[in-house]
This record gives sequence, C-alpha cells and structure tokens, in this order.
Amino acid sequence: MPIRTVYKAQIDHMQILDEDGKLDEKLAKNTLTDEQVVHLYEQMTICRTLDEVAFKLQRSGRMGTYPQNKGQEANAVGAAIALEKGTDWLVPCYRENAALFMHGLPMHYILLHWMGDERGNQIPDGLKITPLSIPIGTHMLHAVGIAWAMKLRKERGVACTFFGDGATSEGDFHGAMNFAGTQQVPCIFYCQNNQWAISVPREIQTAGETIAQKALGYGMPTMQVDGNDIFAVYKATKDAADRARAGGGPSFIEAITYRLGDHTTADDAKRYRSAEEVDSWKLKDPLIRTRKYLERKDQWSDKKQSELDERAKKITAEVVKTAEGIEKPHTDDMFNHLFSEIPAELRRQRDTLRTHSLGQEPGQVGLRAPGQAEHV
Amino acid sequence: MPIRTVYKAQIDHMQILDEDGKLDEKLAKNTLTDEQVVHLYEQMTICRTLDEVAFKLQRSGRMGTYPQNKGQEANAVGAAIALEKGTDWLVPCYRENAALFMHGLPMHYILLHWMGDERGNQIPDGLKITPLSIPIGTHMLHAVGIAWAMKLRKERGVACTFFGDGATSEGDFHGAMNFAGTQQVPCIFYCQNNQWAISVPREIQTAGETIAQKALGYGMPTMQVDGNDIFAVYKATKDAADRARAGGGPSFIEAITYRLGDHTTADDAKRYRSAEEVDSWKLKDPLIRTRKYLERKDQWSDKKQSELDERAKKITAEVVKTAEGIEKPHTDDMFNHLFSEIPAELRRQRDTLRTHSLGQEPGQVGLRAPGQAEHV
Amino acid sequence: MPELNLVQAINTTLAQEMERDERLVLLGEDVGANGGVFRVTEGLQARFGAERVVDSPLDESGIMGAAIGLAMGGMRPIPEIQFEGFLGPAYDQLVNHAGRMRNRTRGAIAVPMTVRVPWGGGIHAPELHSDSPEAIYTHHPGIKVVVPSTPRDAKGLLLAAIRDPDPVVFFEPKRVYRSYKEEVPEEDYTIPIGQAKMVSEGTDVSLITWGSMVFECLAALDNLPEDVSVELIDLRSINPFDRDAVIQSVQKTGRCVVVHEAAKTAGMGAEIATVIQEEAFLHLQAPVQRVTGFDTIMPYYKLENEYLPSAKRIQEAVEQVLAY
Amino acid sequence: MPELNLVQAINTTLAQEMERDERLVLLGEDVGANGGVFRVTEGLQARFGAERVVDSPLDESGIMGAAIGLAMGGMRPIPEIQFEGFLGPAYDQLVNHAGRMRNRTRGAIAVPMTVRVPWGGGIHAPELHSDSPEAIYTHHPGIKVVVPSTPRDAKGLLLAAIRDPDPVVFFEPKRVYRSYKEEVPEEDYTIPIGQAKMVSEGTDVSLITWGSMVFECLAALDNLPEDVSVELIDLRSINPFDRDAVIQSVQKTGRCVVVHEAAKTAGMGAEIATVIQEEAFLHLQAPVQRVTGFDTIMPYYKLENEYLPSAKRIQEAVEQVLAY
Ligand SMILES: Cc1ncc(C[n+]2csc(CCOP(=O)(O)OP(=O)(O)O)c2C)c(N)n1
Ligand SMILES: Cc1ncc(C[n+]2csc(CCOP(=O)(O)OP(=O)(O)O)c2C)c(N)n1
Ligand SMILES: [Mg+2]
Ligand SMILES: [Mg+2]
Repeated sequence: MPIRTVYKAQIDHMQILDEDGKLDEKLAKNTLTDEQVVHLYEQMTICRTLDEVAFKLQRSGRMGTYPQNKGQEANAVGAAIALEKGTDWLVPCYRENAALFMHGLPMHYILLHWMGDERGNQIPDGLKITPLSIPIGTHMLHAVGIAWAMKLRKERGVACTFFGDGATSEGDFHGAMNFAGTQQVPCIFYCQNNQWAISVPREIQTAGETIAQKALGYGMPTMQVDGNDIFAVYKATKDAADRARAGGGPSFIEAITYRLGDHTTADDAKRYRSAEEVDSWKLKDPLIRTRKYLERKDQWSDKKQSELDERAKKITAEVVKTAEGIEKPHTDDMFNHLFSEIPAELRRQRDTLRTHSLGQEPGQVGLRAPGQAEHV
Repeated sequence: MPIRTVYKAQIDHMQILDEDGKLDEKLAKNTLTDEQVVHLYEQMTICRTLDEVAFKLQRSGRMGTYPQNKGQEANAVGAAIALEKGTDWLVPCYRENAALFMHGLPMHYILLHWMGDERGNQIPDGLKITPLSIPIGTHMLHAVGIAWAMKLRKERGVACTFFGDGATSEGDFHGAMNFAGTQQVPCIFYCQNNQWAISVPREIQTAGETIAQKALGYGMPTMQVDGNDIFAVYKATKDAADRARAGGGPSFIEAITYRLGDHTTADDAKRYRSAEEVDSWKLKDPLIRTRKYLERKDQWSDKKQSELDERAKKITAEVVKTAEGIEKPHTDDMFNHLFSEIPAELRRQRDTLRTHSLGQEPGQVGLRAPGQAEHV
Repeated sequence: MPELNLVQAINTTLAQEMERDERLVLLGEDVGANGGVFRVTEGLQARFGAERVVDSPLDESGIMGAAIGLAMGGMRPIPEIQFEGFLGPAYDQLVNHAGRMRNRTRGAIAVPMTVRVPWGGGIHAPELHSDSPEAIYTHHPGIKVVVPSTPRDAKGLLLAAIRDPDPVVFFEPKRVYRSYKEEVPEEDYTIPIGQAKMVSEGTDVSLITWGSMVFECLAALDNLPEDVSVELIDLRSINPFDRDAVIQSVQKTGRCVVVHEAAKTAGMGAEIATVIQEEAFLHLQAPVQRVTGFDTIMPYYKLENEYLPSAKRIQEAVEQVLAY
Repeated sequence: MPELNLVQAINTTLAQEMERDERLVLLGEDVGANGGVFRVTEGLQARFGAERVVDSPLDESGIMGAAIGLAMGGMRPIPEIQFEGFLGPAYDQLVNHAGRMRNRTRGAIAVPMTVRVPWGGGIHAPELHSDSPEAIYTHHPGIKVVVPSTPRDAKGLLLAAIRDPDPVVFFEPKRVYRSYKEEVPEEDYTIPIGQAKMVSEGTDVSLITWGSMVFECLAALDNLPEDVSVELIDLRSINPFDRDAVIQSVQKTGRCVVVHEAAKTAGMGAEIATVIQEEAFLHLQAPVQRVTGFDTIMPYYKLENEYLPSAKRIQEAVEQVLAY
C-alpha cells in the first residue's frame, strides 16, 4: 500500500465543576463527597493563607525567596485525595504544598526549606514524599525509578510527580517519560500548566498545541483537565492511579491552571504579563469556584468562612512560630550528612572549620597514625 | 463543555517503489528521473563496496572500529539528491556515508576518521557538512542551530540531520525537536529507524507505536517512509525541504530501514537477532529493489552491473590508497588546534612533549620574561 | 566616566557590542521581556528585537547545543545559563562539543561563543544557585574560563570573550552584581584573557583569588597588621590562568595563600599550588595554603556564610603562612 | 583460586552479589542479551532474568536518574554507562542529585548505587571512548570514586561499592580488561574504599598512580637502574583517597611523581601534589612532578599512545626528580 495510516490519536479536555460552581453530575459520579469537598476547600484555604504569610515573611527579611502556590491549589488537593497516603509517593516540584501537607508533611518543613535550612527536606520516617525540587525537570526521573522499585517489589503504590509547563522542555522530562513507557511503571506525570515559566509563555515553550500531546510519543495515555476544578483533577488522577495499580503503566495529565502571583518573591510578573490576563484568571480561581459549589449545595456560609479564615490564620501563625523557633543549624550539620560515614579529611574540616592545614608541627600536620581508623 | 476534544493527529506511511521494484506511478510523479535513479544506484553500490573494503581493513588490523551502512544506503542517497549541495547542510551521524560523498566529501575522509585521524573531520572549505558524530543524539541540536543561523541570515539553505532510532531517546533529541519547533527553523530531522540500537530493539527503545509520533509533541509535521525506497525517501525529503524553504519550519521523517550488517566491526549481531529476521530484510535491500526497477525500465544490464562493480572496486581501492598514504599526524597536531591561538603552557607541552616541569635551573623553569607575549 | 555596577557594565557592554556586530544573538531563559532574572539583559530585547534577544525554552542543553550550532552557522551566540547550578544539563554540550569542535575538525569548524553564567555564593539563594564550578570547565580542555570581579574588568573581559574565536565561559559573581560600583570607560577596550590583575603589590605573601573573594581578601588585608605586605592578585582568567604572574609573585614573596569559593579537593587552588611548587620550589618558605569552600555541598543559606571563605579565615591562613 | 581477567572478575562478582542481595538491579545500554559491549555482564540476564538485568533506552541521564529513583525506592541499582565519554549527559543527575541527596535531606534519603563505567584510553577506540574524568567526580562532593587496576582489587572494591550506602562511581580501566590475569579468591571479601595499595616498597621516590597506569609505571621501573628504590602506590580509590599512605610515603622518600591519564590542569595530580606540599613540606627534596595526559583533547587513536603517559616519560620524570 503506497500510503497507509500507521497512527491516530485524539486528546480530550475534561471539566466537571465549571467557573460558576456548576457541576456536571454525570461526570461527577463516584468522585468527591460533599464532606471531601469541604475538606479540600479548607486545605486550599490554609495553603493560600500560608502563601500570604510566607510572602510577608520574605518581604520583612525573615525568609528567602518563596514561590506562591496561589491559584493552583486545586491541583495539589485534588490529586492528593485521589492518592493513598503512606502508600503512594508524591514527587513534587514546589507548587504542590497542599498535597504534601495532606500526605503528612508538617507545614513548617516548607517554611524551613525556604528559610535556607536543609532540615526542611528531612522528610519524617514513613512519609512517602520527596523534598521540593529546585532544578527544574530533573525529579520526574526519580519518580520513575521509585515507581519502578515498587513494581519490582510488587507493592501496590503509585508515584505521582508534579512539574510545570516549563519543565516539559528539559531533556530529563523526555527521559522520564520514555523510561516510564518502556518499563510500564506505575507513575503519574502531573503537569501543572500554569501558562508561564517565569516570564516565558507557553507558546514560546513549545510549538505543540497542547502539552498533553507530548505523551503521545511515549505511547502513554494522556489527557487535559481543568486544573482549577477539584473534581476533574480528582477524577483524572484517580483513573490514572487505578490504571497504574492494575498494571496499566504510566499516565500523563496536563492540568490547565494559572499562577495568580509572581513566579517567586524575587519576581515581578507585571514586567511580562498583562493585568487583563491575570484578571481573567481570577474569575477561574479554584477557591471561589469551590465555595460557590458548596454554597449552592448549602454546605457553606459566611460564618463557616470566617471560622475557617480564623483557623487558617491560627494554624499558619503556629507554623511560623515553629519554623522560626528552630535554631540555626550547627556547622557540623553541613559535614555530617554528606556520606553515611564521614571521611577523615572532611572530619578534619568539620572539626577545625578550615581547609588550610598549617598551624601544627610539620610532621604531625593533621596526620593520624597509620592504619588508625576513623569512626564517626 | 465537560469533555471536548482538543487535539487530533494521524500519521501516514509512504512507499513508492515496492520490494519487487514496482513503482506507484502517481506518487512517483515529479520525483526521480531514470538518469537520477541510475546515479543513485551507482552511489549506493560504491558505498556498499566501500563498506566491504572497510570491513576487511578493520579485520586485517589496518583500521579501527567501523560501522557499515549496508542496507540503509537508500536513505542517504535519496535524501542527498533532494537537498542542494553547497546550500543545504548535512549533519550526519555515521550511517550516511553516501550522502556525504554526494555532497562533496572526499571518500578517504571517512576512512581517515575511522583510522583514528582527526583529519578525516577536517571538512574542506565550501562544503556544508559536519563530521561524523560519535556521541549519539547530540548533534541534532547543532543542526537546529545551523538552520537557525541560516534563517537569521536570510539564506535559503536547509539543514538535514540524520540519526538512528536509538538516538531519539537522548535528552538532546527532545531539545533539538523543541527548539526547532519553537524557532520554526528550516531543519529536517531524518531518523533512520533500522530497528536496532546495537542490541536494543526498537520495542525496548520506546513504548510508542512509531517513532514518527514523537514529532507530534513539538507540533511538527511528521511521516513514515519506506527507507529502502529511494523514491519515497526523495519525495519526503524534498517536500520537507520545500516546506522549510517556504518558511514552514522543521519536519520529521521516520524512515523504516534495516542494517544488514553488525552494528560495527566490534559487534556480533548474531548474539541478539535471528537469522530469519535478517533474511526477511535482505529481500527488502534497496540495491536489489532499485536494480529491479531499472531492469524493468530497461535501464540496466548485467554488463552495466559488472562495469559498475569494476568501477566501484577501482574507486574504493584508490580511496584506500589515499587514506593509507597519509602519514601519521605530527604530535604537534594534537596541540595546535585546541584554540585558535595556543596558550603558553600548552605550547610548552607541545614543544617538550611532557607535562612535568623539572630539568631546568630553578628560577628560569619554563618562564618567559614578564609581559612577553606568545604568538603561534 | 559613568559609575556602573557589574550588572550595568555587562548590560551596556552587550548593547555596545550588539550594535557593532550584527552576528551577536543572546539566548536564554527569561532574557527577553524580563531582562534576565538579574536584569543583566534589561532593555536589550526592546532595543534589538526578539530575533536577536531570544527567550528560549527551559532547556539548558538545548540552549548550549543550539548556540553551538548558531556559532557553526556563522553567528556569535551569547547563551545565558540562568545559574551556574543549571550548567549541569548543558555540561555535555559544553565540554564534549563546544570544547572539542575546533580540535576534532583540525580547525575546520570553530565555536565562537560566550556563555554567560551568574556564578558563586553570597546572595542567600536557594540550592544550586550558589556554586562555583570553574575547575570543572578548566580541567576539560578547549574552553576558556573567566571570572571578572569588577565592572571595569567585566567590560574588558566580556569584549575579549565575545571577540575570541573560541568558546569562553563568562562567570559573573552574583554577590558583586550590585554591591560594587566603579568608573567604567565608555570607549571600547579589551582585557586579554589569561592576564591577572595586581590588586596590591606586596613582598611578604602572595594572596591569589578571583570573583567576589577579591573583596573578602581586601577585607582580610584591612585586619592584618600594617607591616604585613601582601601581594593581592585577582586572577580574572581561570583558563588559561596567568602562570607568570603567580610564579613571579611567589618567587618574590616565598609564601602564598589561594582563596576560592569552590570545594577544596581538586579545585583550582590545587592547580595553582602545584604550579607554584613546580616552578618556584626553591623560593617557597612555607607550604602554599588553600582557603576554600569545604569538601561538602554548598549549604542552604543559613550556613552559607560559614561555608564561604571569610575574611577571618583568610587572615588566619595568611598569618599562619607568615609564621611558618 | 581461579585466574581471572578484569572482565571475568567483575562478571563473577556481580553474579555472586546478585545471588546474595535481591535488591540488585543492573541497567544500561546493551547489558542484557549482548552482555555489554565489553561482555562484562555476559550471561547475567539469562541467569537473573530481564527484570534484574535491564536493557535500557539510549539515554544516560535517564539511566542515572532512574537508578537514583530505584535507590530511593529501596533497590540497589548498578547502572552501567557504556563509556566514560557518555557520562556527559548523566553528569547532572550524578553530581546534582546522587551526590547531594543524603546531604540535602539531612540523611532522610540516601542513594546507594554503584555506577559502572569503562574508563580510560589505550584500546584504540573512537573519540569519547578513552577519557578519564575521575577529577570531575571527585571535585563534586558526595560521590565516591574508585579505579581498580587488577581483577583481585576489582572484586574487593566492587563488593565494597555495592554495599556502600552511598553512590560510588566504579571506573573500569578498559586497557586492563583482558590484558592482565591474576588469581581471584572465590570467597567474599571487600577492600575498603579509600585504602591505597603498596605495589612495591621503596625509599628514594614515591610513584603514585591508578588504573592502567600502574602497569605503565611497572614498565618504567623495569627500565630504571637497579639501585633506584621506587615506592609504587596504586591509589585505587580517588575519592576519598588515601592521604595517609601518600603523605607517609613522601615523608619517607622526599620525592614524588604522580601519574595519570587525564589532562594535567586541575587533574587529580594537582590535588595529590598539593596535599603533599601541605602535609610533607619539610620532607620534600624536589617538587612533586606530574606525568599526565596533555592539556588537550585525547586524540583519535593514531596519536593516542603519544598522549598517554608512557613508561619512558615516567622514567624520565623519576630520574629528574631524583637528580633535583
Ligand atoms: C534546570 C533549571 N533551570 C532553570 C531554573 C530556574 N527556574 C526556576 S523556576 C523556572 C521556571 C519553571 O517553570 P515551570 O516549569 O512552568 O514551573 P512554574 O514555576 O511555572 O510552576 C526557572 C527557569 C531551575 N530552577 N532549574
Ligand atoms: C551518548 C552515547 N551513548 C552511547 C553510545 C554508544 N553507542 C554507539 S552507537 C549506539 C547505538 C545507536 O543506535 P541508533 O541511534 O539506533 O543508531 P544505529 O547505530 O542503529 O544506526 C550506542 C549505544 C554513544 N556513541 N553515545
Ligand atoms: Mg509554569
Ligand atoms: Mg538504530
């Protein structure tokens, strides 16, 4: 046959809860209960409150650079509730705070991290969470490896990794997708397409019409969802997790969302995007939409809202107190954890806090007796 | 709309000259003249003869590792004739010898390269060819940059880069495709899918059904062709080049082909693939098929064949003579070309052929007077 | 002469040279409308257009590889890598392609490009935003490496780098970006790559450094007794580095301390100390000492100042070398 | 005890340890049916199955990153990078993730993996198949680096590496793969990472090297006058390296030559020479000398032997150091 079709594909976009808080009942079936929605609304609100608090901490010099999650919270909470805490792994970038909290990360860890303290990454035992990832696009490979390990160990867990639209340009994104596909590992690739990578818009990031279509090259199930819709996020993640658990391999989710704040506190988004654009997305804010839904269903009230606001303030104030109450780490800390056992020369550097080696009698300069072992 | 389709795609496979040498006349319109076909057949034959000669050189210790092109020659010649010599750039891997020869590379350069001599890469002035690329999957980015430069300089040239199925797994493949797409550069991505990357079969390389679908993620026109069919290769490359010249940006071509030999002379393909598989592909050999076509059109004869074989032998013998006649490079050569001007310390290393610095009076050890400049 | 900080000096130099040479193309993440995350390319896209100041996809290997291709195709690309920690993904293209191209083609193909990279610690940034990998790109042959420490040097070295027919990595000490101003001549001038700067002449001990550590060394000098005569050398170029300046200085002083931010082991301090003992052995009155980052990962910012060489550590080393 | 070459020693050790520890997974290009391009993993896929001996896609960064994830997930991956020249694409994952994970999580997450990499020159291979980047991975904190030179050492070091709770780069000198045999004990034994081997004791000069250069040094010794007493040390581990062994040897001999294949500038020779002058300054009778690859790209094979340190160059340096 001179010309024959060898491949066909189609990608769908799903929305269940629209911008006015109206639900598509059919699609919503077997998704979130009202109780769960209330819970997610609370989690989103607390996360946003933390964002505001963090912003102020940075501005008053009490914290370093911080990336707000504002506007994207539905992705984190919708995915987190679709996954099993303690069984499934979360492998985040840095805009999924609420998901990490829901899976058990103490909130002050996030502040500690951005306060320049590695102990913010010292994930407590038993949690299946990896720390925030600073180098963009590199951590998805770790999710693939973790998922692969679970497959080899015949565990039922799934790894879900979050990343931005910009991250899909890195070579390691390609590698992660390809390894996940060839090894058919239980991994969910959750792309928070918030339209911007710092100042670079989606259209400059890739010539493809969607991000979702990137998954086609790896033979991977893929779809688009409204990332500001907790129902759609939940359903897409749950379906992907179910498929993965059943041995169906990896899935890709492109969630259309928007960061309402600056890229980080070091950024000024007004330099590169218009107020109209931001305003148009404010109307799609997941908090507003979820609240409208709850109100529509008589599950919410102004009173509940002010109680929640109060509670969020209290919780976050507590978190700040905890984070700021943690003393500056001892200088030993930067040496003690490089290897499981500290090598002799590094130990000397730790104990003397210097790299130069003079100051002792020549002949005994920093030397141990031969064969004398070093133990930590 | 709760669920709507946001993306659709379809990929076609094209064959014009089938395995029995039968042509699809409609598709073949405005492709290759008989004269051109004879020319390409000759080029393929000479290239294959060089392969055989090179194999023997390696086996007799007169050359290092060598990767035969055997079975894949139609890709090189079909693409080369669709591109403009001296205007379009060829950015090859190492299985496109015939294309390089057709665009002016002296044949002995290829042998020199594999004889462990950088002068095999010293592309003569005026040729738009980059040297063979050893690190897989990295050179396509250079093709994108070269194409980009041509676009910026408003030249009419196109860059065509060749690579294997294995190369599509590297991160730089992803980067090259993405940059080409976003910058809409005049670049053709020509993938010789010969089914194997050394011992790794296509199915282990990627979970996608085709390689061609990888281009979808970058919004790039893409198709599959029969890579052992000079007509299909020509047409696909010509269409892509025309589109690129007209400002239509990059294209992707997956050419289905097969290496009939070992990966290189250091490889033993019998370890990982069956004789049946190889035999089935022997029937699709581009040389056989092209000869059949020419015979069918009364353009070929046994006499012409033996004349050609004779000529190929003579040419390749001459090439070997030239390559082997080139004296071993002077040791200076490994120092002289690192930078446009050789730094003082490197010059010392070159002139003394040593890295240690003793042997002179201390106080004048290799030192020049202050401010005394070094000129090469 | 205008007083400029490092950011302004690089910005105006880029503009000046882009005006002069049409082949110059800047590319990198956020270099366009945003003017770079440090605003080094501010205003350049507005002035020279989006064809010459290109916001790239988020892919450092792509930026580097495409820049190599642009150079091969006759342009003079100036890729920016946003932070030195993100040179990682571009490492292969930089060392195995840019650094090899001229040599492996015996001069047939060259890669004239200047890779601009914010470099070093001291600004309390997140992880991988405070490293100093100059030794890595020096050990791999074929790439020139410079680290200007002042606005005036930056201009001269940047022009030299851009006009150099070979790849140059141009490390910009972040800590200095806005912390130091000096008069920068408006006219065109270059500073040869490979030439150190004598910051202060001295006879007792040679203090060799580069980047923001020049300022830390100056602070250390302030705390030393008046009668200690230190010769402070700002290396400026790391590959090639000014062997003559180093050797002559130590032949004079007989003592030397090398200071850098990077980890000690297999860092540039080792190379410099080794060259000194190779070439000035009989002049040496004391071992060459290294005051460097520790052999561990640059910590998050709470301990950053403890990691980086301090004026105090430098002073101590100088005193000990003098007392040897 | 069977006589094995390096390939066989590594192969049998891998098999032995895979038998013992179910968490071991090999992954890399062509490691399966083909047994690796050097046949180091020959027969292992047939024996342990395609789940534990995995042919990977052609993507070194993917191999490294997935291996890191496997380690984080409780496995003990042994990725193979086909040639050291192709570590380039995997560099970022190796130094910025594997090397940092334990430290950046303050011990919460570790990356126990052994990266096997054929290493070094001398087999007349194509470009990027003959490099020796050990200094690079030593300068970046957090990664252990070993280079065994003999089959027996390879076994002990490989077992130590696999059982190490941190990432180890295990460089295998290609030139030695099939050129040297020795008896290798069948039982289980480890050689501690960081411990050098005294190849021959001596009193006049210390000769420090690793990898295939051990054999080149032995050849040099053969050509030296009988009365010259050379202490030959095979470093075996590069990070951490055995400072005590080096320092004590030079304190005894007062003279030292370091030999390695990699380019001179900012190579490991510089670190070793610097440590010696720091710690044995007053014992030194002559500058430490480096016999290394030149500061240019490893040439294609016609000039490979001219690039690599030869017995003759080593001998010359030893004689000159002795005559100083
Ligand atoms: C490898 C790497 N390159 C560059 C950066 C600098 N940087 C930090 S965030 C960012 C943009 C990320 O965009 P995206 O992936 O869309 O995530 P978003 O911030 O929008 O959530 C960049 C370029 C980085 N952190 N890592
Ligand atoms: C970056 C890199 N990794 C590994 C290799 C070793 N290697 C050489 S060729 C090859 C397979 C290439 O397969 P493919 O791209 O399909 O091209 P083919 O040889 O089949 O034409 C491999 C793994 C290499 N040269 N470069
Ligand atoms: Mg984004
Ligand atoms: Mg192939």
